[in-house]
Amino acid sequence: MKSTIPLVIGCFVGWFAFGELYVPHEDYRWVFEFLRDQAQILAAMAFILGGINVIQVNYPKIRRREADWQYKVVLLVGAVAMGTAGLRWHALGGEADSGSMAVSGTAAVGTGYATLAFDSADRDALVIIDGAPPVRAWHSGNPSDITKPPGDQALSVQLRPGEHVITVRKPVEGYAKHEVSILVADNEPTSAKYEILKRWVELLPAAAAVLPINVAPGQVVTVSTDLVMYWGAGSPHGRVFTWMYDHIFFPCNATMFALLAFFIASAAFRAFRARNTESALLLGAAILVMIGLVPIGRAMSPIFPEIEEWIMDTLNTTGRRAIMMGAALGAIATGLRVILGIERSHLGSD
Amino acid sequence: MNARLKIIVPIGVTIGVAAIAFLWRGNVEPSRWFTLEGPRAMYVAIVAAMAALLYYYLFRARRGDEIYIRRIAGVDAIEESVGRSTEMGRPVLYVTGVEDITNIQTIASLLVLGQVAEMTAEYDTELKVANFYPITMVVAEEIVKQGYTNAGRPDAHKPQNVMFISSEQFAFAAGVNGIILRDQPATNIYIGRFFAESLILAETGYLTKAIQIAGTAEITQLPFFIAACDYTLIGEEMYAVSAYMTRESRLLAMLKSTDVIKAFVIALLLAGAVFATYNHLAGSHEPWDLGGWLVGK
Amino acid sequence: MAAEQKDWLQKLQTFDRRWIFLAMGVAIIAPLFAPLNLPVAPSAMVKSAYYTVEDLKEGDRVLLSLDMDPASTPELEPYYRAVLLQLKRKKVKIVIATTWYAAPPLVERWLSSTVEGRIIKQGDSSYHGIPDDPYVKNEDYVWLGFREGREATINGMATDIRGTFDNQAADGTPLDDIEIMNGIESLADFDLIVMVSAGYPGIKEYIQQAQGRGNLRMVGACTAVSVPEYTPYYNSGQLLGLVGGMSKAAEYEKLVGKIGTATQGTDVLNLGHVVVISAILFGNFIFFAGQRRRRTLRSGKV
Amino acid sequence: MGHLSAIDLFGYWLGIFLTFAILSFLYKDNPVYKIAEHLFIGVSIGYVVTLQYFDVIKPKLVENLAEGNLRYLIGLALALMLFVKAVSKRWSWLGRYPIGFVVGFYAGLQINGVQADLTKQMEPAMSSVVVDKVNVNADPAEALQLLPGMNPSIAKRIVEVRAEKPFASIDEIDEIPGLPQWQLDDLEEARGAFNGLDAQASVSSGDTFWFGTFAKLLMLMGLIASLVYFYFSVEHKGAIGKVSRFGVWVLMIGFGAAFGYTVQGRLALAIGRALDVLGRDKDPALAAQIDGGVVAVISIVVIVGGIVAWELLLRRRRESDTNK
Repeated sequence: MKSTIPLVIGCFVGWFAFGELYVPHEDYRWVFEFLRDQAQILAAMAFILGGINVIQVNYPKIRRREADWQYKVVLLVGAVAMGTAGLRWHALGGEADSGSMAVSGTAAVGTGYATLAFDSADRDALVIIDGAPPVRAWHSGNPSDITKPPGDQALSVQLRPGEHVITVRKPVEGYAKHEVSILVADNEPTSAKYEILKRWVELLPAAAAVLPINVAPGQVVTVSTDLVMYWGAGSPHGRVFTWMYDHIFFPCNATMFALLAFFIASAAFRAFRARNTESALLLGAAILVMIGLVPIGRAMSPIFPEIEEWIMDTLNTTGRRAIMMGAALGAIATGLRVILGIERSHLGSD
Repeated sequence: MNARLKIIVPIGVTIGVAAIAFLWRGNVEPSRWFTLEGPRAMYVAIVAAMAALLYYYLFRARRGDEIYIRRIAGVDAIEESVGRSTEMGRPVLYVTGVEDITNIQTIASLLVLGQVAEMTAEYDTELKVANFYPITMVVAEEIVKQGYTNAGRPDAHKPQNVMFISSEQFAFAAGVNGIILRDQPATNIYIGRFFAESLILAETGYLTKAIQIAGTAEITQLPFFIAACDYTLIGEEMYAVSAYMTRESRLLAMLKSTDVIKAFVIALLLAGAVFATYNHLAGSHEPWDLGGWLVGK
Repeated sequence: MAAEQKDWLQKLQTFDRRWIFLAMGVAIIAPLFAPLNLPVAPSAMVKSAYYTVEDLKEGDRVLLSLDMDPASTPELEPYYRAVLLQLKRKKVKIVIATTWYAAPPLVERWLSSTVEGRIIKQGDSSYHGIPDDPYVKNEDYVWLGFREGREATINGMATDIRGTFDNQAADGTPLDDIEIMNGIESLADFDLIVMVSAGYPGIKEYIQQAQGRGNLRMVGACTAVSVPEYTPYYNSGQLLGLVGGMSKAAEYEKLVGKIGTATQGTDVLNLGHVVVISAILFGNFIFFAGQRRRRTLRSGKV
Repeated sequence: MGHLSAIDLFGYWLGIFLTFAILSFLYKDNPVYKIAEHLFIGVSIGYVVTLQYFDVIKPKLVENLAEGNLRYLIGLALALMLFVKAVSKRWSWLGRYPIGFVVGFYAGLQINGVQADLTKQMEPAMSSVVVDKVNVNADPAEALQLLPGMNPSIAKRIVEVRAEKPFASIDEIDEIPGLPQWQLDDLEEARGAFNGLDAQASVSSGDTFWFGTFAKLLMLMGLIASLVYFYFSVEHKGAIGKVSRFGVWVLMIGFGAAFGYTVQGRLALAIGRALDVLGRDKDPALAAQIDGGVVAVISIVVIVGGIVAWELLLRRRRESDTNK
């Protein structure tokens, strides 16, 4: 009873899934997709069990101070940190520098316009003026000049009289953006009258309205800000999450993958030995294909790439075909064993 | 059952089903509730023939007829290596591949795991199972428990030895590497679907002088397993292993029925090639396009 | 004498594989600092890809689809840079899109450095061709951004590219206001489609979803592993050129005349293959030497 | 780029350090590698759990339930049964329901999935063994462009040229007027009596492409022999043994080729890693700030120092153990 009902359920949904190819009716599809959703939900919920399992396996080792327990702490801390970063708590990134705006009027940089300067630790920020294509904060204003050494200059852009919206954001997602509206007064070249109405950081995009500050021509407005990282996952991607992904997960992942280049060489050394006809064929084909694939082989003789192509087209295709066909038959039989209810070892016996 | 019948029945079943499918093609009007368009007729034929053969051989096996299965090198190796692990007092590591339970190779791997668990329970050797997906872990845990129960030692089963490592390919590889290096299993068994991590695992296993047995139907990874492991179950052999190991009637029946279909496939391939060559030499007229029929042209 | 001989063979038989790791490490690092510039001879598929782009005229419009993620950059970025230089120096207008969700951060970084900037830096002595000029957003190029839906997105682009991208570029500019999008309703209106594709969805899906609707001109680049899968499309003429993997990208760089990371990388590939082949030969040498020794010992005993 | 913020700069450095920490595994298992390994695994677990939540659980379960689609309680109930298994021995049999459901469902689905492998692989093998040469004077452009050295534009040109004056011999193929020089060069390079243009193309119909025929025959026999290798019901002795041996050979050559083929891709990944560390794939200004080369050297020094210290420590501990 305890295993018969699950067996029946398994057979039933198994045949139902099998029938999906033969019944085009949309009601059938609907049920099928619903069942597939449930299976996916189940698999996803199992990740919670997976998490519990990781703790069950590692925590006792830490508690009992088994060998290498320190590393298990690293593992658990890494998992918890990444998992928490994945939560969408945007504001928890901390109230960093909210950004500021200073206007200096002494230097008569020019007449008829004010000058926008930028000063911030976040010099790799983009400055968007009135929705125009962003200028990089470190830019001298010439968009083609991308090799300019860092720290050389600050942004300096002319602002004509009128109202301008200045947005500062990071070129990568996951940061708050800083936005301000600047009103450059008309024709008051010598006036030192200015007012900072509000400094303001927008934590969530498209939040409150932008408040303007007044600047007179000839003055320099300096926008200065440290852009706050968003915390969490999702879109917009939390920066803490992406930071951990970019600088821990990605390099480790890529390096593990890169280890293969080394292991291939050592496997070739110790395993590709012509012990018998089979292994001789294996290594012979491997060498021919390897020579044919690199330019050096082509440079030696154009026959190598041709041999490589021929082996790939004929013998490799044949072997591939045989394995796919055999494996397909094995897989059909294994699948049938399950959905015919012949196989029940995954369901226990009592 | 007399000898002649033993041959006639499976052949009759296969050819009969194939003939029905052949006659059916195009004759079933596709409706909203049922369609045999394209290659579906052929698919149904294969599944129907396989199911019929399964039951036929199951019936014969239960009657006590002897069913012959040839040796598969990797299978004996599994038993030997579990014995060796016992002697050395080191655990056996079983990796179920990096695919979810959605893949039939994973399901096949889990079925083999059942036999391995039974074996380790009998030998009283520790069995560690590394899983890529939690759902696989849950099923693997149930299967291992069942294996220990079958061996009469349910108390020896340690649930925490069936582990979820990580669902990220190379993090998983790193985790399994860690187990290989630090728990020093004397036997590593990799059965299921594998990708690029295959060589990382197998080369690390080589470092610890473990006996390594691999099985996959993943063509791109087979060369790496063949190079780096002691035994490799190639493609279909992986599905056949559990049958050979237990010699249980239901599994032998499965092997037999796939073999009958395989023989039929070989015959079909030959016939198709002969017909096509004949057509080619005789000009363009095509009385029998078997290949086209298969894919539902 | 015999004892001495035994020593070297025994030493070899217990050869530490870490020496091979070291050899491989050197093979990977050294060419990056001291390029060997081994000969690169462009193959037919690469030449075909190059000359298809070369056939474009100033002002022609090209769709550049970057369907990839950071993991595939070593194999695909060199081609992207080379083909972009080629397009820019021909002053071709470029429309850029992607169907991979992992692509936009990468692509946006590339846009500001390679499209809006110069690929050929001033004073670059290694390049002798026509230099490229910075492109201006929404005037010389458009970045459409990413849309979810995989082949459905490509299908949408094949029928109604404006609708698929909600009638606006990634920065929100309405497509109607962008001159180079004038008259472009679907993929068929482009003079060429250039695909940089790391897998699914990619070249195959473009061909399946779009090629059938009109005789589109398409060239593409893919990773080395995908070459067997895509070669049939070149053979059948659906794809006018295919640049598969790093070594082919190096061939493309040679044709374009700008040496980049693929050429450096191909040095590594050459050396790496030599290391692997030497490892096989060396392993077999040890193996056969050992066998011969055993045989002579045995015959000596008898 | 301008100044990277400290946290991002530190991030790049950390990435480079972790790269070498993992590479140190090539020397041997060591504490530095272990730290990197455990950190990586931990972060990856956090990562996949987060993704599962946002990709599956939230859109499929949470949002559906919030909208009142109560049928999604089935998924939740199945999941809860799975959890019971983890906490209670007595009720753990409840876990078999979800297992039966999920294994059964995917087993059924996969049968359809692999069917196509079988028939799609059978079809091309069932074509004619005898392969004819392509007739450049008659066959359509689609057939011509498959020839070595050809491409669609050459094929189109050939069709145009032959309409005016048919080719008298294959030698004329690399002198077709109106083709750019590089294509003519390609055509000339593709000539060859064995498997090249001369072997595969002719100016009349019905000639046999012998090498192609041989390859076709080899493929068919190889395929059948390999399938015989997977035949379990008979002992592989005598004639069947020989056939299955031949099948194994074909498989082995195929595997060797696949091995050789994959090497390039794997090497490219290692190269990518090296380029990334050295900053060659980055904006020069950004690369200059990160200064990957220097950081790499520092990382290597730190890691080597760490490993040496660890080995000395181990040795001392071992010595003191033996002294005791």
